[in-house]
Amino acid sequence: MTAATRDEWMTIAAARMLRDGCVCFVGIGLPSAACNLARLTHAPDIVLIYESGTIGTKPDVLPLSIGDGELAETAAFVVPMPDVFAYYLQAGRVDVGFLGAAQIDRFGNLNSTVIGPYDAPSTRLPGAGGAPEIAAHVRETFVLLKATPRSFVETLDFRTTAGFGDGNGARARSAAQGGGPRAVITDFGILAPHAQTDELQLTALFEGASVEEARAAVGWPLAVADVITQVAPPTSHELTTLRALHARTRDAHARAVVLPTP
Amino acid sequence: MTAATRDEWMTIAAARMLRDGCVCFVGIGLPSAACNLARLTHAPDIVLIYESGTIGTKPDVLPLSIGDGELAETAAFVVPMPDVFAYYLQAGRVDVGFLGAAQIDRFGNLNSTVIGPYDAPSTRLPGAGGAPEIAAHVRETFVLLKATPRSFVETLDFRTTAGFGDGNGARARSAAQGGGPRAVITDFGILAPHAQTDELQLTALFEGASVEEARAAVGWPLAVADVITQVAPPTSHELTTLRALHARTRDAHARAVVLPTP
Amino acid sequence: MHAASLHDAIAAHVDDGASVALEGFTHLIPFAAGHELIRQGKRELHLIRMTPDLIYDQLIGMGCARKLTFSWGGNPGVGSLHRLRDAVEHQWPRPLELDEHSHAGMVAAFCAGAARLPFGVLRGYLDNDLDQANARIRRIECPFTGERLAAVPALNPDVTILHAQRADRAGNVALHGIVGAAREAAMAASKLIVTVEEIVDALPPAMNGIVLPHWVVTAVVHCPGGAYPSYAQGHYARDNGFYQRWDAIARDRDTFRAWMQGNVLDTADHAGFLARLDRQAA
Amino acid sequence: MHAASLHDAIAAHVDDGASVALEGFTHLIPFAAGHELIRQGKRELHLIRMTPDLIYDQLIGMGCARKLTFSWGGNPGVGSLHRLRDAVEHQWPRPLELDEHSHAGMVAAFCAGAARLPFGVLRGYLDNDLDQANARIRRIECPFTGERLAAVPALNPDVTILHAQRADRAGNVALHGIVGAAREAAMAASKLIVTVEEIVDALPPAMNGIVLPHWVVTAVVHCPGGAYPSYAQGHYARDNGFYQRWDAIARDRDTFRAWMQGNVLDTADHAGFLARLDRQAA
Repeated sequence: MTAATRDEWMTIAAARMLRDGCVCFVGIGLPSAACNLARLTHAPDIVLIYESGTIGTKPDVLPLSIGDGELAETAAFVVPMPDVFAYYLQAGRVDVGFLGAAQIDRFGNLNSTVIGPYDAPSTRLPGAGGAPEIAAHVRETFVLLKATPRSFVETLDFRTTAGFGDGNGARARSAAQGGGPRAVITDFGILAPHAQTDELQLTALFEGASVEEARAAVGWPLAVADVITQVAPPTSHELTTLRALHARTRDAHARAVVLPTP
Repeated sequence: MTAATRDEWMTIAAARMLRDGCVCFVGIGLPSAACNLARLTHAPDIVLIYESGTIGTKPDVLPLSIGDGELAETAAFVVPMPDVFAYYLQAGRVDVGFLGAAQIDRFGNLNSTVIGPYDAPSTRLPGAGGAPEIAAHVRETFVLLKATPRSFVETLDFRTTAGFGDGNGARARSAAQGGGPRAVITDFGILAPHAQTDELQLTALFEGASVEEARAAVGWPLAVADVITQVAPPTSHELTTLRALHARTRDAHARAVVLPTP
Repeated sequence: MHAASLHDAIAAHVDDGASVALEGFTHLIPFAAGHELIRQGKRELHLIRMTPDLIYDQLIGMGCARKLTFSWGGNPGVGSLHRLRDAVEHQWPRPLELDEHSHAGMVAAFCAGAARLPFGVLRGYLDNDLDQANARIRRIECPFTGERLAAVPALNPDVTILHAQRADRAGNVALHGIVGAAREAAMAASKLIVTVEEIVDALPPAMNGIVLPHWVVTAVVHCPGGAYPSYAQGHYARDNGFYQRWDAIARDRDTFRAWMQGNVLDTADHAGFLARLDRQAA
Repeated sequence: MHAASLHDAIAAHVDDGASVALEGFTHLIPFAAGHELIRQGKRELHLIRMTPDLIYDQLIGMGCARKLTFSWGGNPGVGSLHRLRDAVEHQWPRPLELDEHSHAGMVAAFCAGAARLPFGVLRGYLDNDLDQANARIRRIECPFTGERLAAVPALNPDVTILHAQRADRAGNVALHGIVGAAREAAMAASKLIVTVEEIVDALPPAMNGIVLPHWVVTAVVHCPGGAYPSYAQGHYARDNGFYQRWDAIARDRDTFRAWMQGNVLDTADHAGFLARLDRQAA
């Protein structure tokens, strides 16, 4: 078996953070891979909710979109989107959420709206989607995001989604009911908030990554925890399961769709 | 065929007021009989909604309750009650509503809450149910209520449901979107609001009823329209259809239910 | 697995003084659970239900309730709830505090509760006396149009109890037919107990069906016939005759007490209750 | 009977300048109707959709829109909507006003619209910049607890356009699978046009299914394949490959214009569009 890629390290590290039976709001891309990997390995009773309204989904292949038919077909049931956001998410019935973004700051706040000024952006990003309220309401969030000085920034161009706000307990004093980011999983390892200041600090490294690499990739002076752990390497079971999932997904997405020509 | 009873006159007069295709919020008792009689005679495409959430119901027998299984089985579909009240009724998607009450006043306001003071009533009535918002939102309401000086009163003990409020255009100036009571069908005939004052006045009599009987039954000095029409007698088709409906209903309700003993 | 006996579920999850919503609009009324509350002698309950129906007439008449949140308190198609009336008119067997709404207001309050919002908004309570009878019907101004609308406080029962057709072994519960505000009452509650006609390996496929997910369900109780004399669509019909007979039973305090003693207090459980009624009918 | 041709339905019911919501979350996106808006050269539209998706990328790129209400504007799982970006970043082919929300906010706005309330309430827009970018995200105080919550103005489109699996001959429309906020967008609209895969004598039985009643439906159009390259659960799958290929087509203004000319403007209707893509694939 070839060595794990950094994407695979990220996905597997994220999957491991999910306890069996937890109720998880899933996003597309790495989060979807991580959640389904957890389901196919140590967490068979995890409940996956995609914001399209599919509850308890068990897809055989990863969806391209958040609302592929596969998600509905393998769901325990499908609810309208107002139910997802009001009766599940806002009601505090979801444990875990995964978020991505274009930019993150040291307090785990996220930007997925614009680069540059809002009214005249140099890059218009997709926007908020479910993120602001996922971040507000779930018990804990995980952020999956590759690190460069352009993505891990001193100051966000726009705050789409609050993490720990301005830090030092600001979130705990806010109206947000959820606990905020528990970890940021990036391509060199894992950052986690400091218990007092809420500032993200380096707590774990993937094999082959170093503190220096981490510092170079992060656009603010990166704090480092007293003890840095080494993330245990992907097991062959994890890697085989993940690669098989991706292979099934590639096959499925490569299959030509028959046009619904009348 | 025996002569029509006053109940039958009332039911048939109410049924005739429903145009084919109209969307109608149905209550239990005489309204349910009237709406289904309309459906079985001149208005086959009337849409009956019971507040339990059954939409487009075509019951073969009249329900005892507002939520009998018969209503769900013969419905086009069944929606949760929040949908009924928000997306149908409040959204102005219902044309007609039927109301009953214990008391009515000259402006068509209704009491179904208490006789006597609210905090120490001599008679506790069932309460509002759907009536206040049905009366507020449907295009027009019909009130079905037998007249006595105790039910057609000078002053309500409690206003549960607004008709024309204090009259003289008060309703038109209020936030209620619907048109208010179009007619009160009672056991001597029909009252309808005066175009300017909104006061209910006698506009039509059933066969055998007189202005004197009406005046004696109404607890306020009853205004009488310039022209009083005679309601056309029930046709034999109407009467046969209504009696058959009631007979089917009696048979169905008399059938002993098998207890669901394990 | 959440499966429990009805006795144990009620004993474990319903405390004296709790706010309890037994929901189900005409259909799927959890009678068995209501009787078990009576058998266990629960007291000082704050009962919540759009239509109190016979089950709350019984609970109120047996002195279990201190307060009632409701929107229509009659015997559907028959007449009065005599025990409710006796409590309000004569404080028998004890005074009953009323928190009275219209259906639309109470539905809005359940929806707000399910969404964990503190209040619900409606175009309602227009030009009538209901907001004078209930100080918790208030007004709120639209921040865009300035229009004034009615606001009601969210309903979040300590315990909601439902009856449903089916649960699977994981505790997912599926309802079909008339659902009223049952789903909202369930999602609004701190604890949710559901009695079901059947526990099955897999729920019938219904992609867009009405399902209460297992992690919202505190306890599932297998209780066939648990809605009788209300009904379970697809299982058994409403006993309209019983609803009509109840009028005479409940009209008189002594007749009522005797009926409750013989049929509810003296039976061990719902199977016993049904068996006893069956013998009386034979 | 409301049945019409797509051409006639769009011509009759969508005016230049109208606010138009083509809803359907990933599933049941009314592509055929969107293309017909483009063929008819509609202008100054206020487009409303939670996820603009490729269909609004096309409408925006063809200059049909003056304003966009949305909550997530990407190509799902692929990347950017290049025509949307070009409009916002470079005002090409014309400036585009944004009315931007989160999903939760937009869902609340549709629900308020469907209920004909002037505003929706949510616990949202907490501690972020969205309410600085959009002055129509405001706060409201709970009249019971004093808590401050977010408020959004109701969305009530002039026209909502949906695609669904089936309509019956009376015009009742049934959807199944992922429905997003389609039902709320439908009930919130002044006019509702629905393209469907099939028109049937009787809808499949589904007591608690998702049905839009005939008197809310302005026009039903029989349009098989009308959601392609989105999908219709039970009829055909999403063409994920097309979504991936769109990235290259839309990245460049000329490539985009050529594709739209050849496949949309030069085809008479949706059947022609599908036949043309089919020939290209062969």
